[in-house]
Amino acid sequence: MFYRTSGQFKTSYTADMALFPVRQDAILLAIILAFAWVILPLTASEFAFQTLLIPILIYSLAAMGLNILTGYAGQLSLGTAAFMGVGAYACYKLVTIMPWMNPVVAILLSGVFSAGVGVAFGIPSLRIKGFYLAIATLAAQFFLVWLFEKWAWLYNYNASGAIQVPTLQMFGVTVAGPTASSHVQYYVVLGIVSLMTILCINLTRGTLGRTWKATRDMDIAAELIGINLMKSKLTAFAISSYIVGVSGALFVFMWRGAAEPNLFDIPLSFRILFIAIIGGLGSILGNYLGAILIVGLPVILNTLPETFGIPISSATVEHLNIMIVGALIVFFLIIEPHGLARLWALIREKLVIWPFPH
Amino acid sequence: MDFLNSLLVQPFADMFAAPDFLMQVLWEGLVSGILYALIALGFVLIFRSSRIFNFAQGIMVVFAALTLVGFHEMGVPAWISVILSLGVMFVLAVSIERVVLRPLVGQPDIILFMATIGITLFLIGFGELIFGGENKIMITEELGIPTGEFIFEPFGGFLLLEQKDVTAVVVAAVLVIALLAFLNKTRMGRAIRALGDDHQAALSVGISLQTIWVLVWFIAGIIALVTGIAWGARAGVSFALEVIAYKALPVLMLGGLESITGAIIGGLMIGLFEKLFEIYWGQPLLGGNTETWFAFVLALFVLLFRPQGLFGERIIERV
Amino acid sequence: MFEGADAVMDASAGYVTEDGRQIGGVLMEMKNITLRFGGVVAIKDISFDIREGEIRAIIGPNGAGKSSMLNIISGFYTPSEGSVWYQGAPRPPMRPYEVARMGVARTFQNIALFEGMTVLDNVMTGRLTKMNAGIANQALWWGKARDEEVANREKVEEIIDFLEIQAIRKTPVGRLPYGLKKRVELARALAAEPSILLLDEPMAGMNVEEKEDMSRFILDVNDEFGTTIALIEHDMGVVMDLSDRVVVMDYGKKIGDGTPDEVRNNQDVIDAYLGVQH
Amino acid sequence: MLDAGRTQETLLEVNNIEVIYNHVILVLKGVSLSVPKGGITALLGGNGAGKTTTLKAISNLLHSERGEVTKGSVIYKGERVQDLDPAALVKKGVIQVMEGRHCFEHLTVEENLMTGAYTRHDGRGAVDADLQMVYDYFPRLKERRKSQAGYTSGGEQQMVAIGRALMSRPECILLDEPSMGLAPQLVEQIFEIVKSVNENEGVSFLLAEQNTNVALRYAHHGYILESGRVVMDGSAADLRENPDVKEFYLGMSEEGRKSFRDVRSYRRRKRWLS
Amino acid sequence: EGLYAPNMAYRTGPFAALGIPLMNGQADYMTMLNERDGGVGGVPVDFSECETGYSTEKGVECYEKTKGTAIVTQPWSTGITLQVLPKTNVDEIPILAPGYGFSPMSEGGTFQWAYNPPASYWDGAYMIVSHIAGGDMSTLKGKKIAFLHLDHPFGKEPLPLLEQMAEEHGFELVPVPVGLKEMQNQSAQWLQIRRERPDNVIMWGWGAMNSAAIQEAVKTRYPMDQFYGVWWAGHDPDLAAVGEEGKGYKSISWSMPQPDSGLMADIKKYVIDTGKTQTTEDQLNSVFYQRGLVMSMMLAEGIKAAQEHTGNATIGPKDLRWGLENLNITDEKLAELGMEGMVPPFSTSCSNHTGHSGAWILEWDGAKFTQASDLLQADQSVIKSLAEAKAAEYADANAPWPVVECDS
Ligand SMILES: Nc1ncnc2c1ncn2[C@@H]1O[C@H](COP(=O)(O)OP(=O)(O)OP(=O)(O)O)[C@@H](O)[C@H]1O
Ligand SMILES: Nc1ncnc2c1ncn2[C@@H]1O[C@H](COP(=O)(O)OP(=O)(O)OP(=O)(O)O)[C@@H](O)[C@H]1O
Ligand SMILES: [Mg+2]
Ligand SMILES: [Mg+2]
Repeated sequence: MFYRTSGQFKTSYTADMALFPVRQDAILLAIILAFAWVILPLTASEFAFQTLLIPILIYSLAAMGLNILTGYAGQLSLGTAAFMGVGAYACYKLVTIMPWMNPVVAILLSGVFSAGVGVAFGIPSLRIKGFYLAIATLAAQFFLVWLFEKWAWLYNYNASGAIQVPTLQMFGVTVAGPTASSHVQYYVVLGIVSLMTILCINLTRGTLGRTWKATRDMDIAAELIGINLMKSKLTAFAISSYIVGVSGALFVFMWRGAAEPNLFDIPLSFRILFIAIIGGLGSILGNYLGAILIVGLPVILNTLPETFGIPISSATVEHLNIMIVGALIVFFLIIEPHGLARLWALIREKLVIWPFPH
Repeated sequence: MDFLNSLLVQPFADMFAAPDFLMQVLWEGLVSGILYALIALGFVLIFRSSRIFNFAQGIMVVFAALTLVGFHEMGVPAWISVILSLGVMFVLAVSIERVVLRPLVGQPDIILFMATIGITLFLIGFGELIFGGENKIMITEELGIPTGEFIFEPFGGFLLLEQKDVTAVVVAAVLVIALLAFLNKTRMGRAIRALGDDHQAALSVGISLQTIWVLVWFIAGIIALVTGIAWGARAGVSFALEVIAYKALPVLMLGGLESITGAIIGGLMIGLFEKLFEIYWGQPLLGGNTETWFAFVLALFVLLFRPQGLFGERIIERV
Repeated sequence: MFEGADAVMDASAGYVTEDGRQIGGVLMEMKNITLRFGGVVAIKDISFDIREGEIRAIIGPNGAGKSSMLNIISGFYTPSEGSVWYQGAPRPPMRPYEVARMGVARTFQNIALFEGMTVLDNVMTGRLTKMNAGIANQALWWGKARDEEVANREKVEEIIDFLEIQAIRKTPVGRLPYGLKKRVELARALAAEPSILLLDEPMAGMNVEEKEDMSRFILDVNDEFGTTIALIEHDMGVVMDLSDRVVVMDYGKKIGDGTPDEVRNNQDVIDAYLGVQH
Repeated sequence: MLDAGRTQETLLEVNNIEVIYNHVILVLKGVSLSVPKGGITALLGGNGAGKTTTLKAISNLLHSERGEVTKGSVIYKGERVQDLDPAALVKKGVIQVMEGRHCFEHLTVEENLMTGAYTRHDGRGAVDADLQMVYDYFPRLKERRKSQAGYTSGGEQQMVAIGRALMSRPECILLDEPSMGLAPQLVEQIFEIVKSVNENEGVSFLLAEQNTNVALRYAHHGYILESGRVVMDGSAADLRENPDVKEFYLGMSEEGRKSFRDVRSYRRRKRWLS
Repeated sequence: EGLYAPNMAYRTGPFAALGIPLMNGQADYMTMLNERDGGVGGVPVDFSECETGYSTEKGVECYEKTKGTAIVTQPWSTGITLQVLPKTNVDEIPILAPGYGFSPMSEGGTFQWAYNPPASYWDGAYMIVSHIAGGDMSTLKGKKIAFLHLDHPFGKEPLPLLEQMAEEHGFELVPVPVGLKEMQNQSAQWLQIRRERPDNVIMWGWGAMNSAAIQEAVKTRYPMDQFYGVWWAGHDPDLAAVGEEGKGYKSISWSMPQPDSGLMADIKKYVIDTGKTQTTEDQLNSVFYQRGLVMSMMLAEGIKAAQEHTGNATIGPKDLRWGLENLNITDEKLAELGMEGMVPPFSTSCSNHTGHSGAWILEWDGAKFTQASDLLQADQSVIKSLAEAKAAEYADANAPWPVVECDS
């Protein structure tokens, strides 16, 4: 009933192509935005910022980048974390070489570097397909992490081989470094992530999005109807890596504060892949849902034994956590292989015709 | 000039200068190659029968080895432990088929791939819960695996082959021949290959998915146990072993995802080349540790020329 | 709304069909095409032409090399020998997408729609060659990108109306029955406003009623937009009724070429393909 | 053309089955039919009528497509077979040849045929004899026995699929659109083979076809399916004379065969749909 | 509620093998105090664990979760230490990183909140080199020393010092990195060692890397008595796996198991026999378990000092900071605690957050580790100047970084 769409007619193609043709969706979004921009920052605790809000946003962004490549353009990548690393190291070099640079500009710029690296590693996708390509992306994963380790210039010859985020200011407010407040960092992240989301929505529903989806669904046919596969795949690699790179810069500069090379190793790649897949490949909304689940779940699981006063050692909790996360991944895949976003779409379809079953 | 020299001349000069050392390098490469190949075999078998890219193969190796050692620690004689571990691997195969594969029949490849990552996580948590995280020692001697060494002195140098490595090589060879015979000559083998091509059609001719999958995962479990023993004898058994399983991936890429022969030859090539590269180029020129990526890059280059790997099935692209 | 190829034609050529349509000069010509796959010779030294505005059928037994011929025309296969002449000049080797951009559109023997997209999006992909707004424009949904989107959407809606698939516009194609999928594929091909349309068994797996619908669409396209059509089909009724000229292939060789009547009475064709006289 | 000499014993009976896909899409809305022993029964109907679904409901292949039979029963030789798995049904003698051929691309032609004998346990000799029989029916396959099925032509693949089914020594073959995409001559040839297998080996056929013309020439009995319901049934000869069948399924008008060039006119609605 | 002193443990993941005995020792010491004395100064210590699996990310999560109520952060990994180091300045919470972390943390003026007693990695590296030299650094000239290390912040820690020493004393340093993924597959590294034929190998290893390295060394026939490990590479089970063949292997250690000490008697009485532990019997006298006891002792003594200083039994993180900065572990104190010989005496101050206790060389005799040297000391003049330089560099790179002048 709340979701009834009858009576909402479109009289032009422009109206039909609006972002939210259904009024209720727009209202729902407005509520969520109000929460994200106003209510949460007012109510959330420091712990919530650091372990839930900021990481969820950053992981969503990374997953969105991966989703462009894997969900929209159909090129399975297992090397996301390495491209995040490129973004993070690029940002580090930018702000240490040019300390006067506006940190947000530096973060947005650092994506350009990972886009470049992404294109270079995307070239094999023109020949290699499917799982072969997926494994090939691991070449990027392992090579880049090795490079972060070996190329001392990248971390300014620090003895420890790790990068440490310096204190950065923007318009007199500290946005990065140990003294930055979580509120400020949250708003910076939210701003960038919101912006990227809008751009991604537009890209994926337009010409480029259709090019990618065609490439994904059947690349031979796509080429035969006039799509330049090379351009399609490489733009996907570029844009995806750009977003992933920006998320990597945010990851280190707006959240972690420091990073060592193996932070960008394969477990991170897999975590982002989980988010994208559990959320739903080929969906923008799914990245958020997936991130909420994958980031939020362990945090909640960790607090459960305490809240219920179950005497259980933290190691056992961790073991159980890993097991539960593994089992839940399988569980969600079985429930809805197309992810949480599709689950939401189904619910929405039901709501539209509610109270009728068909 | 100097650089070119150290890139193109010096390594070969080094090889000639110390042929015994070169032989040792080749042997070490060969042995690790065989061990990568063993992990890859498990992948190949499952991929062939179901187009499932089984990421859990690596953790199955660890799990199998831990089970074996775990039983032995409980006082069970070594060979009985082996049998019990096989039993555990069978139960694992049945459960995976029941709980994971059956409900996911017919889903896209990537979904099944993800599911195997889910299985991986589950097994890591479960394994650590039961066996703890300590590094365990493989019961090599108890299993009657020779632990001595063969020492040769070629060109007046020194070459040492460990007997357990030699055993691993022999076992791997036997395993591959047996698998090849099984897949190509038997009814079940043919059914496994048929299933890999087309589930629906296989069902329609009366091949039972369930039986085959349990069988295949069980064989993969056996391979995992063998691999676990071989690796464990070299490096001990712990969850850190899991990362070695990544090495099976470039092997698969190079050899071709569905080829048993490919897995072996790919494994040997990767083992040899990465060791040679690391010793003669990586360490002197690049600061070492190139083994983390060299195999992948090598496989990538080969794939640029043969997108289905050296022995993979030709990708049939028609419209 | 569609213009045919506007290139200068061989003026001397051209003929008038039984039902009085004027057929133009040679639009595309296969010259001594041979195609090998490893040891298999799929096509052996075949030459024929396609004239502007005609409906040209290619028939032959299974495995004769018909689809391969279509694949050569659309650039998916490169002939081992021989060449394709387009508008009076040999076509240099090019990628399939470049061929498509030259005005060659096609449908596929085993439906090759983009299953994850809606009908509307599928048809819109047919117009991708006509859209060229920059990435920044698209990301902001602004200016040229937006205008283009609206303009092309209008074109696509015309085609959707024409093929009578309005009702399923927003349905993901994966859910459609076979017959409709074939129609959507045709819509996608038409959306490119091709000068030559290649149809690979457009009516396979259809019942008579649906074949009748499809025939109507093919004739209308040819009629109203003057689009040249090359067609592979196994239903002899359809082929004989629709086409102006027919090429017959068998085991990679050409065994007949002519009007439907000529072909129907050709003994080689009857032996190799038709079996009984149709 | 119902053969007078044939037994009228019922081999397979479908009673009022209903099939739902994905828990929501109702596709078969009560289909009943029976296949006599030793007969060729045709299941006709347009696209999406539910022919394939009916066959899969019988052979229990719906599960892997997220479909299920929610009502009715399938009886084979007097026994309910709905709850068997496909393999058990093959053992009992019912095998399906799927729409679109579905060969095992990477297996050779001969290996494809051998998979058909998967459920058999009557020894190498018998299987080899049947292989020989299949090669006798399809000499073309013998020539191509060593090539990968993925590289054979459409007609050859259809032959492989039928031959593979024969290898299981079935009593009843469910044949889904054998003519799709095949050259006319091959269509005839395949139907001839169906006919001789039926006559020589006594195998019963239930065949789903769009090519009504050919199907009714070879079948003994026919059912016409529209939108998940049987709308008409009868002996093949009767059906061929029925004016509606003539118009809608055979493409004939009163004056004989219509030309496809002349169909741009308004069409009569099917009487049973109004 | 008591004093909340959480420990970021790792009983899971690839390094669990090392973590478990250490964390058992730490936990048992606190349990013993709680049982025997009702805590420290009468206040029970809540020593709950937060599992990190040695993942930096989880570590940061633990830090964020506990920092509101905890009096100390025990990050238990060099990676986590580096990560939380800047945050502790803001959150004003002391880091206690016994025997690990960033060596320049000894500069208390720069790293006001970080403590790594009783010895830093640089101390360890220096002492190993001086043991190799037999006390006379000039004998090192022309020698070749391979430095087998984990390719990770932890493994790279001693490199600046070793490089400086190599230059100064004229020996050749060959760094041999082991990637995290190659830990269990070190044949390439050992082939390199075989090719280079170093006079000594110093190992900076962690977790599964150590046992693999020791096995490879045995296989390559590397003379065991020329093979040295950092204190984390002296784990009994790693050596037990090779038994006799490992004879002669040495590890530097700032702790020494003392099976017959008074402390062990109390531990047995209050913790083991009451079953309030995860420790297994065979762990009790291992190097790592007893080192865990020492670590917790340092924390407990820090708390005690703070309590005495403030006069309050319940203290906050700032008080504990004072306590850790004024540790004074003398021989008498150790005797009083029943820990004679378990750790060398040391004391901390503002300018010396490490204590530089010195260490012993332990040697594997085929069945167990035995003490093989007198107490060694690192030359603080060398280490201090390097630490000052690196600390300044760090403060510079992370400007604005609060730095104070130390009076003591
Ligand atoms: N990519 C390929 N690799 C190898 N052989 C091929 C390839 N494509 C086609 N062939 C072979 O070329 C021959 C001609 O095939 P083609 O698909 O053109 O036949 P067709 O005339 O379209 O048949 P049908 O009517 O069954 O569609 C066949 O023998 C086929 O096996
Ligand atoms: N797996 C599925 N999920 C959902 N709907 C399905 C599925 N398979 C078939 N359908 C729907 O069921 C209906 C009947 O399909 P079926 O394949 O049985 O038709 P058919 O008579 O065999 O048609 P055709 O001649 O095209 O093969 C169609 O509308 C189809 O869209
Ligand atoms: Mg064809
Ligand atoms: Mg069908």
